[in-house]
Amino acid sequence: MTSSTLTTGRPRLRLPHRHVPVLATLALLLVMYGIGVSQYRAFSNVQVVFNIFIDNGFLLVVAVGMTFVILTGGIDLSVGSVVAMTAMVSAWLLEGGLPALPVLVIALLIGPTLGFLMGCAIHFFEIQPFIVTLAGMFFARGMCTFISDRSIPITDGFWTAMSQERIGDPRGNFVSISVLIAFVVVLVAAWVLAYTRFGRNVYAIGGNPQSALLMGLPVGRARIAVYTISGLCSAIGGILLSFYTLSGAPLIAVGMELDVIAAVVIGGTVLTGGSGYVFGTVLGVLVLGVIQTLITFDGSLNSWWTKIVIGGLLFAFILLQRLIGIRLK
Amino acid sequence: ACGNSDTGGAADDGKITLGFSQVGAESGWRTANTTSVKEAAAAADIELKFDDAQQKQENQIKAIRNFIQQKVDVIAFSPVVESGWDTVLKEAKDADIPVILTDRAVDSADKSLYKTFLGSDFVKEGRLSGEWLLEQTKSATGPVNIVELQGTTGSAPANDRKKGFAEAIAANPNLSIVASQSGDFTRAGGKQVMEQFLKANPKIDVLFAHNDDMGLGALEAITAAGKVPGKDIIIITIDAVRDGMQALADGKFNFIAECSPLLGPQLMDLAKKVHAGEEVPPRIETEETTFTQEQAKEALPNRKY
Amino acid sequence: MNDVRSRYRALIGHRLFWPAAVLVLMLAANTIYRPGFLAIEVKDGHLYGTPIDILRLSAPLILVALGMTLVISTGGIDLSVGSLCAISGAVACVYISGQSDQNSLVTVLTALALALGVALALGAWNGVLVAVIGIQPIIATLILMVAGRGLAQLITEGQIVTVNSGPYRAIGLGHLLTLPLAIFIALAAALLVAVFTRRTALGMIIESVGGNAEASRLAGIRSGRVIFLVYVISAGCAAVAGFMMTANVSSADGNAAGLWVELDAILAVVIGGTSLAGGRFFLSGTILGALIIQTLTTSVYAMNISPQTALLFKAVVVIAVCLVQAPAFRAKFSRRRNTTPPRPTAPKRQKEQVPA
Amino acid sequence: MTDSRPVLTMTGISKSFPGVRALHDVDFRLFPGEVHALMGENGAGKSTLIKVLTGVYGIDEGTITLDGEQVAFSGPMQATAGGVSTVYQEVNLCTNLSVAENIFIGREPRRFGAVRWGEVRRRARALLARLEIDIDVTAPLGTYSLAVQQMVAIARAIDVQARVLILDEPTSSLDAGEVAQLFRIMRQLRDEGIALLFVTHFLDQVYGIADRITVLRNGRLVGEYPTADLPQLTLVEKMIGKELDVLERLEEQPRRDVAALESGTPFVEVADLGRKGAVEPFSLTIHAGEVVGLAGLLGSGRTEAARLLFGADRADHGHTSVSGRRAALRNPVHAIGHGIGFCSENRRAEGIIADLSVRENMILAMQAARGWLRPIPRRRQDELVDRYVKALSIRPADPELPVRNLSGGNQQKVLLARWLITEPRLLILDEPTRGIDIGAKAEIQKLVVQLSDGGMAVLYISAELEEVLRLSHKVVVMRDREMVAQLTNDDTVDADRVMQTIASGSRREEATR
Ligand SMILES: Nc1ncnc2c1ncn2[C@@H]1O[C@H](COP(=O)(O)OP(=O)(O)OP(=O)(O)O)[C@@H](O)[C@H]1O
Ligand SMILES: Nc1ncnc2c1ncn2[C@@H]1O[C@H](COP(=O)(O)OP(=O)(O)OP(=O)(O)O)[C@@H](O)[C@H]1O
Ligand SMILES: [Mg+2]
Ligand SMILES: [Mg+2]
Repeated sequence: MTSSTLTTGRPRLRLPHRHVPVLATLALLLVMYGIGVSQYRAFSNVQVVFNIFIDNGFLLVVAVGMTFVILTGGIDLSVGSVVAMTAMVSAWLLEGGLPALPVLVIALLIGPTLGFLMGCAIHFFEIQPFIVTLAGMFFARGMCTFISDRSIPITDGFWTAMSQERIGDPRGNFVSISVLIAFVVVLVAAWVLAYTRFGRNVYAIGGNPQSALLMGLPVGRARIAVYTISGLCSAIGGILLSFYTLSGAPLIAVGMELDVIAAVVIGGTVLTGGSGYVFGTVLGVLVLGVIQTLITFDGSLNSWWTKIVIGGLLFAFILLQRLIGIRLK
Repeated sequence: ACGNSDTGGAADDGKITLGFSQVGAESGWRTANTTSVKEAAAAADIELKFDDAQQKQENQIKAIRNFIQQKVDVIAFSPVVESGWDTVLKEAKDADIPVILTDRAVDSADKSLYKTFLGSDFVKEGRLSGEWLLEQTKSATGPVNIVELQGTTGSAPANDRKKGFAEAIAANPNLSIVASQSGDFTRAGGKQVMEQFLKANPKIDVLFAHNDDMGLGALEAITAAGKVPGKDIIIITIDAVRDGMQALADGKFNFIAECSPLLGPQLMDLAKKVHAGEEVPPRIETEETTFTQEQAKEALPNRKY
Repeated sequence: MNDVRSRYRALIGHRLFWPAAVLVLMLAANTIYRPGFLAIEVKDGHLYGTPIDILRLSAPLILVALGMTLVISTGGIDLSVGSLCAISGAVACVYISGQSDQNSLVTVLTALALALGVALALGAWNGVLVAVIGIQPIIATLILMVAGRGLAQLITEGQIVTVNSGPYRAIGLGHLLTLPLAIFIALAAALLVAVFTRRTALGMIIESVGGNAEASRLAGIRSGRVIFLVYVISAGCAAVAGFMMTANVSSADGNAAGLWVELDAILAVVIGGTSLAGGRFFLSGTILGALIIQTLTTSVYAMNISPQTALLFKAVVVIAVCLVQAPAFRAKFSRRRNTTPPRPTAPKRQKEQVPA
Repeated sequence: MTDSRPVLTMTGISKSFPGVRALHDVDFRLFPGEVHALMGENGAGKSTLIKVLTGVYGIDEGTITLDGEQVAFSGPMQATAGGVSTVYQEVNLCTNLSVAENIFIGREPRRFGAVRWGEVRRRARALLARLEIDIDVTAPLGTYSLAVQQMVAIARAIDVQARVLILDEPTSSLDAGEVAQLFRIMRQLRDEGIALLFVTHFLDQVYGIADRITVLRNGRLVGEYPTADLPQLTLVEKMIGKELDVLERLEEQPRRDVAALESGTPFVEVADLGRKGAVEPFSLTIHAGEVVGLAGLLGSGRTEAARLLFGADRADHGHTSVSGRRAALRNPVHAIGHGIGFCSENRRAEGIIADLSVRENMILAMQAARGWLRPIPRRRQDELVDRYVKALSIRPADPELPVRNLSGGNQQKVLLARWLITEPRLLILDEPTRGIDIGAKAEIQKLVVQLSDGGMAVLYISAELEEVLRLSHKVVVMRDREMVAQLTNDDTVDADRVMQTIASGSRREEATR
């Protein structure tokens, strides 16, 4: 897991306070999954779980980046657009005949660059992250439609291979390569947050930026870095999305930033910063995935009822999470 | 929100299960489309698994994956965008589940990934609109200034209708589009854009709106500018939803090219055929027509949506 | 001489100077592009012209942003306003369209009361989630943002509900003293909120809760009630905005009404100088912010900027407004101009607050 | 004692904030192996001088030389790297991180880039042991009291291999034992040749440890003196700029007649009030016009007891009566309604609203009590604020300034004014004189006496035993979150006796440990 195990000195019987939100989330997630299994026949298939990962791999990666940002007390609204822009640029370059490797490199550079610039604006000019990243969101979305106002299919061999390669067991259950990439990102992020100075600075800044500054921590550098990381994660997410859909579409991932923020917060990270874990974010993404799967399996909901039920499940989940959190504390 | 436990799976009772992934409920047209599919499924005794993707391709892909898991007999969906379906369609194919596209096409090179595409021809709708205008302005000597209210940027209907219309009016050099801007398929959008069109262009002869709603929104703007819709400005729209037909019958619109959402019965027929392994044509157009003001007055009483 | 300079300083230093300057700049750019942009003529006894359009169209945004200002001032955020606009509009329109006499004033007033009631109840729901249960505002209101759209569509059954009601239409399109009624409604709401917060102690108490919730609690403020109240106010503002939006096109569209208005409202609030972290709020700034955003939208249409570039354009303007407003940016900028003797120090860092 | 070459020289330093000239042409020298006290009233510019040195603020004019080289630190990070280690006024740590991490963050021991958490914890324990603190270093810092946090901040600072160690009012929240411990370590560091800059408002501490003294007044340098050459009274005169006799007058305050006070029904009667994990149930009566002092070691639960009484935390045991009638003080609103005010010791987190102006901060409690629908007329506000700005000599005397721009001590005065304005019948003062200069401290003590003479009851918490004894009619001693004794403050009670009461417990604790 993450640093959770590390700062706990002596073995203690009572639940450490800071793990309560994450544990509550985990428990509720299992309950929700259980409900699905008991209600819908095919729900218990292993592949259903795998599909949740396959379908949310890119979301997971982006959410990991967002976790860094939110841990510092910031927010990044540009992620959805950057994801779309990365997919769009890749598709466009591939369409133009560029080979896969340079396309990957370019696509993976754009996001962090934008993130870096946003981080600089936030740090040096002290403009609120919400606004800077909102402008970033407009910019990236604008670039998408600027490149093309219709979706561009990807036929490149590498992309198709990444998209359609199945890694699975003999019984036919499989995951995509994207899932593995997402897991690597999660592990690296968890390690960085728990074990590196940079990671700890992120928590410190989220706890109290002024104190962090007075404690002599490189606040500016760390702050710029988290937006760069978020940009990088969005770029990776964008690549994964382009594997996933084998195309770049200008209006894809609209509103994704809200899903991502929701996932991070449901995972127990506090929006004011300073506390939370990557593992929680993984759970948050899974919660959203399971809600969606439940609704599809049900298959009887009207369009508007879908929205109402998503809202309702979200509410029930957050309410329970909160109540359990209070009780355990 | 939980259903009965025996949903999903090709039940042995011989009833066909159809998984249908809808784009969303973003317009009255779409809602009518959904209703049509649901009603037709009930009438045809087909078990429908309906999923609303809320205008997100990701959600549609997820839904299709889940349909595959549930082993439905046929999958049908209205793709949000054209590209990006190969992977999941391949999975469906591997699971031996036939796929029917409705309303919008996909651009897969591998045509074997789906059985057929049932839907309107947006280019044709644009072309029919343009041709009607050509006919009306045959005698015009001076230039005819057209403004165009486009649909959501990048969406297939917007692109195709624009294309069809432009192709048709190219025949007469007098006809020119002086301004074209996206009104997002909504009334509010149509109105706001039209207000600016009216201020920037002193002489507007024709308004071509990619759907009824934008046209309806523009009506208000035109009236506010002291002009009479349908007379001072010829208005052409697409869709023929009830409010649009009403405006047409009232003489505020001049021409509507129909784009019918009532695909349900045709879809159920196809689903049965495909499930039975019958061959179906790869492209099936919905039955559609066009309306002038007189035709609208006749048709209005028995419009279903 | 010195007096002139100090007055100039005071002007430049004023909170609203830079946003106002950006607004003027945008209007100027539009006028250069199309000389008739600012022209106003009289048509049917009403004033008619793009500036009037901007004012009328910004009215709903002003309303939503006013409520949002208070919410943000407490350190919260209300994402549900767009959905609330849709719901209130839908309730009003569905009620009116179901009546035999749509033009009756009683019908319309009943519809408005009903819709307002629903919106306030939903605002109270938000308030309870945030203030009583203690859910983070962004998530608490996200619930209603998602579910609320569904509710609005449920009410309209996914259709666009058209009303033919003169009195209702008037909310969006009516005129008073040659100007659109909507402007007066927004103005009245702004005055009301201003009086409500600044003539009473509510404003200070909101700012105090947003500035330091625990300290406020210990000073005897029932912060829960205050927070609850601002969400209700925000919902009320959104409801009236919803009436305007739907009246403007005489129809309720559960899906499109108020879509993304929450982002614009937040943007307006921030452009107006209120910090998202909570604390001090500025209503006049918010109104200016809303005008800037609507002018931006209208400019995009007026200049016939393609949707592709429209967003890029928006990004540039947003950044520009915020940059010129940012003290840090201005400090860097002005230091370069002032040629005081060079100092051996590293760049000045007047960090926000490092209490002694 | 000192080398001839100063390790740090600051010359001609000036620094302005919008509207305030915080420093004006100040010179300062610091020699290796000395403890140098920086003295001055609240707002004299002490903290600013320190922040200018470490680069938190840029300087307007002047130069800084460290070890003969001109430096201009861009921030604390560079300053630390340059050998200047600082504990800033008010605890500036991250309460969300663990104690151990707060000590080592930024310089954690690592292996292959990964932080060695075991090592961090081990070293943190060792370091705190040196300060004689035994706490769970893995618990978040925020779970400990301000005093513990202060010690952690000091631990962080002394762990660095620094040439210059700056301590800005480190002792303000420490009790005598802790201070002694700190001084032991300071002397040790001094003997190792480190230069220490020390800010405090406690004169006896200055004379206990400082080798030299630099005095600031109103942002200007008054002078630099060897401690031995500067009698206490002269020092105070130099700080204040005028001769001061308040102090003496206060010393001569006659003890008041306790018996007379305690005759009627008590204003507040606490019966077995307690909260699990915070304070064991305690009973207490406070009469109108009575000053009750709460004495105890740090973490003994004084703050917790006060919070329970005020309803800031909810009691799970016992009850309170006000004026003889049962009163449910479940939250501050109730308590305020019954005429109780509470001035928190943690002014940054629980006191000031940094965004709001001095005026708004002052009238906040009164306004809250009236409800938002009945705003206090502006004229009345100005009157009230004016009165207390004058009475407490708050500087700068501009009520429209955001309170964040005030120096620490002045912020404390604003808080005090907030409660005085409400004219409470019982005022709970938790460390009201912490971080307050000697003149103002005397003023506040005088105020307390005045208020109680006027019939107000005061619950007075202070780390300074003398202060508590000087003011109180009754001294309540707490130890280990438990009320252990109530002493009527007559001639038999003095600091020693209270210390003994406290200590007897401590000794027992040591025995059992
Ligand atoms: N960030 C700031 N912005 C504006 N003014 C400030 C700021 N920080 C300090 N000041 C002002 O500078 C002056 C000096 O303050 P400083 O904090 O140095 O005093 P101090 O000597 O440390 O007082 P105390 O003993 O109360 O801590 C005060 O008048 C204060 O109001
Ligand atoms: N040495 C310690 N070990 C563990 N916890 C401590 C210690 N000192 C203080 N605490 C914490 O402080 C709390 C009690 O402190 P409180 O602030 O009530 O005491 P106080 O007498 O007001 O002391 P202070 O002088 O710090 O204000 C306890 O809940 C405990 O968590
Ligand atoms: Mg100070
Ligand atoms: Mg205390």
